[in-house]
Amino acid sequence: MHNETLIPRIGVVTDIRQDTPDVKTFRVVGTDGKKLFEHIPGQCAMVSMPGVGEGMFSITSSPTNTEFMEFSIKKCGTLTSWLHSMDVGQQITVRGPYGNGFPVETTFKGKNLLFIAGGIGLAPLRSVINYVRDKRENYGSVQIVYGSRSKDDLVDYQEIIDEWMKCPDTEVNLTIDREQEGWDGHVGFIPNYVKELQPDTSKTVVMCGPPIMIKFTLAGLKELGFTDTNVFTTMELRMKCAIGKCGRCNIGNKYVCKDGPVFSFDQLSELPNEY
Amino acid sequence: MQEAIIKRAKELLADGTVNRVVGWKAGDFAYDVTPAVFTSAEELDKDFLYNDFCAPNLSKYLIKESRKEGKVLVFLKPCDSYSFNQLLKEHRILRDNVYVIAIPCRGKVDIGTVRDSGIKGITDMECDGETLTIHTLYGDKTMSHADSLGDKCKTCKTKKHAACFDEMIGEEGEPNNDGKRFEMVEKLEAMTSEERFNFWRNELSKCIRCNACRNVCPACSCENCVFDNPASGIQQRAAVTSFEENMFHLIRAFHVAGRCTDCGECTRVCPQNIPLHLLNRKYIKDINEFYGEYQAGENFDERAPLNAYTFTDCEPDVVYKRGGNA
Amino acid sequence: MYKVSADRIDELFAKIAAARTLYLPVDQNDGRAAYKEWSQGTKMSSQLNTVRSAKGFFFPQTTNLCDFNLKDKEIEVVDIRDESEDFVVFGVRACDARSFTILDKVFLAEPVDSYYATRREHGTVVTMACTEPEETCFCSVFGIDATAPEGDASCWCEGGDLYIRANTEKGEQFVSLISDMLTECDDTAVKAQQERVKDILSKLPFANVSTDYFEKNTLLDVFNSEKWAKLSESCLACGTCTFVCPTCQCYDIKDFDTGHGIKRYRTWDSCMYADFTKMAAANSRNTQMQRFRQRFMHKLVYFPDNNNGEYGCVGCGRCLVRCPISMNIVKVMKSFGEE
Amino acid sequence: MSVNTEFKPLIVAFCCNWCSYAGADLAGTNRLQYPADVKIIRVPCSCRVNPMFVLRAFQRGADGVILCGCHPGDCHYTSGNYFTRRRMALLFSMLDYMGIEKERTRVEWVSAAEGAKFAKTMNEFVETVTKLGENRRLEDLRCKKQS
Repeated sequence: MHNETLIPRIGVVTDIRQDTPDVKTFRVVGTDGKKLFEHIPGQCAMVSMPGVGEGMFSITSSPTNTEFMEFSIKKCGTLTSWLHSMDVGQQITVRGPYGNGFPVETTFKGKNLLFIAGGIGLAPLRSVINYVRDKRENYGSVQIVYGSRSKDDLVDYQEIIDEWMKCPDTEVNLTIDREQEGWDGHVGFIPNYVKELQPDTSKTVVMCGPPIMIKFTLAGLKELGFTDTNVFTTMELRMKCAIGKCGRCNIGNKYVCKDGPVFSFDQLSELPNEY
Repeated sequence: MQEAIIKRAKELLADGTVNRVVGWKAGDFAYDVTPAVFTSAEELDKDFLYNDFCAPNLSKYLIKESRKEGKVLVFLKPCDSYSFNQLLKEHRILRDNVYVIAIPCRGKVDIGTVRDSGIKGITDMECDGETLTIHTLYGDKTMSHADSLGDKCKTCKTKKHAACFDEMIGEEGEPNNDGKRFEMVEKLEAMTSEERFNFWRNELSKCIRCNACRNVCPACSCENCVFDNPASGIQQRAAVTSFEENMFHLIRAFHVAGRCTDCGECTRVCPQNIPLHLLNRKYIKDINEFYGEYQAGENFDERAPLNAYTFTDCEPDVVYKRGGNA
Repeated sequence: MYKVSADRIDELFAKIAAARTLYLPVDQNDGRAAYKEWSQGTKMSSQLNTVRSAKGFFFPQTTNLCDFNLKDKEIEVVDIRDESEDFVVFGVRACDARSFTILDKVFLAEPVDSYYATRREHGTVVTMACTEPEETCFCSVFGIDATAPEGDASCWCEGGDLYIRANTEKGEQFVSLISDMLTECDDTAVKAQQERVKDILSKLPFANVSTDYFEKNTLLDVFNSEKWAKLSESCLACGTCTFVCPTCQCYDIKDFDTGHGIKRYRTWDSCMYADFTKMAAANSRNTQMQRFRQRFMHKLVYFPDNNNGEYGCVGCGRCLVRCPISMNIVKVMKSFGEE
Repeated sequence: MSVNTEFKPLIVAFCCNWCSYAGADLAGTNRLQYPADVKIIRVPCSCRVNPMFVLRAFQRGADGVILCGCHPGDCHYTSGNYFTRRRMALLFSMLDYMGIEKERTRVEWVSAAEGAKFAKTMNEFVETVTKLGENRRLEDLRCKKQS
């Protein structure tokens, strides 16, 4: 009998971290206590609670983490609400890894990288950022621009200030949408902040966030002189099978689950604007 | 008839009474008529059709069309006019944005019926009064108009329009009281319980859950159907077990009970040829017997039977008391 | 090539059925054909095609994927797949036979869909050449020869004889099941029939529908065409075209709580449905125009783009016959071809 | 029809909060016997019972479904049970029409004071359904526990 990817494996939730009021990060291992499978940064997995639902989530931990996988999940629907209500020790099902992932070993190698993330959009980038940090010698400078609605909504805030900010040749620029007590950093929307920061156009950009942020930031980057080929993003559409067969996550002839989720904007420019 | 209809449509477009027309558009063959919106005299001349093959009921399209800019002209056959009236009653159509012309109907030819008679490769059909001439790849065939009708027309309830139109082209018809409408329901009622069960199992097991019956039904106008709503617990894509097959059709029929005008579109569109109207007609027949004669869509003010009651209604045990076969 | 007298067809079916489960098109009590299992007395339908396509043999309307047992915080995954039995589908038409190669390109692409693959391995497809095509047939547009159907073995009914030719190893095995009833023969009679039917095929109303537009224009040109709005305006958003289509392969995965466990199953799904792409946060195809466009873009543009120009339609004509509002792929193709 | 002595039907009884549920309570406090396989589901009013509830009870393994509400005229919400009366008459008639044994469904009006009637109704209904045997025609095989 063939191996069947649609039959999932069991994952055990070993740790749950409340990141923001509506984002939790779940640490998952196999029933044998080991990592379920290897992945490339930017790849995803189908996480499910039988009877509740199944959904595609980015694996937010870096492949360099050999012990476990992490998923940062925002509460917004039936499945995510259920996941948010569970306790440590709960078993869930996981299948994957799916998708192409970021070209960390090819296109990105040796490049200066600019990461731009908004809100929960940091989740898929975290795995790349940590991968790059662990293989620091392979990449040039790293700049991270991350914004959220408020200080409380900054995902992985502790990791950002404890680890990312202390990393060599790494610049972290945080911003929040509105003034807030206890925040002395930048205030304002990401598209404007990026323009203010005037990043060097030789950088390769990795961007993820809400559609409206992507739209305006991309326009801003183009104004600064960035080209579509150097800007990457990761997409999300409705998925069921995650293997390019069930027919719903396509943008034109590309399936986000299989051919994506990582696309450069020059790839996207050849596809219908239906996402 | 077609010329008169096109002429009037052009007049109403020209004088600005309406800015578009909902009608039937000619296809590649005589029978593949598509509902369409026409906005100009040229379009009407080119594609507008009204003949013995224009079966689709246009009333449901008005839910959307009447909410668009400007007034829309629609042509309603007698049975469509009941659907229209029922939708008006349920506040689903904005009456002020619709100009209704009642047109006569003598029963529509059903391509399924013609094909099921064994005629293959139909390239064209023409109906001259009572005889249908069918041109096929394998020679010409003929069939009587009466034999070529679909289920919905063979047992037509009325050729008289519900009172909802602005004007009428052609002659008003008469209600049909020949009693044939409930013949098949009575036949089923006379069967034993097991025979009925087997009858419906045979029919409903063919269902592919394409939702054509639901989506074409003028009474099924919910924004979000219970079968599409994940929160309902019964959202289905396909019936997995015989129970789910029964449930879908039983609940769908119940949801339109008292509102179904018996337009017969469900049966006409069913790709698997399931006589779905027999479920709706059972409700209609029961309502008539239990609570007095009622025709949905006929009367604008009357309360629907399931929104009303009397102190002296029959008890549910009428089902056992009236006897019948176990 | 072999032949057997058509008078002995019941005997032939009995022989096949003794070795394998045999399915064939049978007239139902409403006169329309559907695939049914053969048993003594079953007569093969003489109709051109079944209402539902033959895809259900390999991709059934519902498939159980796996079961879950839940206990406290623990989950047990139960693999319920079993080796299915060998079966023969007899009397498949050329269009449906081609649809299997199209479905193969989806389900047998890595990662292989084992549910489909298992059925495919166990199924033998025996096709039947068409002799009386319908006006809705347009398989020739996609390079399908209705007089020489593909499949593991092909059959022709001509002059009171049934001619059989094996095309694959599985077909040879099938022929060997019934070899003692067959006599070897030449293909003169079959050739004559093919000539005759090809003449009819060339005169079909849709024999010359052109796919040029989709070859000459880019994906974005077709996608952004203004024609979609008009074409889709009366679409009811039902799934009839999808479910009768032999190549539509989209599916949904759902869980059913039985009260003592969870059954995960998949069912046919339709891109015409409003909630097909609905997520908690958004819906990428919000209007019926987008959904309608998706279905035809998939068949006429996306699928060919990903599969060396092969179209995702086989011209069986089922959607032409069954669409409640008579909107179909031919009207779409013709509308684009008009430019 | 032979009586299966082993078979104990599962009965789902939808009882209105104001009359029938209190009636069931009274049957209990008066120690009136009725089979334990009658599972009572309390509803605010008998008209809360959607036809879907009845079907899903059958799907989930019920062999009979009974609705109990206030006597017509006594509805806590004035008219709820009048609507129930029409709906269930039509639903049961349709179930019968589809070949589902009509004896598997019933509506009874039981007031808060009618503990005895409640017990009697349940006993009769259980007896009727026992005679019919297991619900086969409206079962969902997935919900049957594999033994």
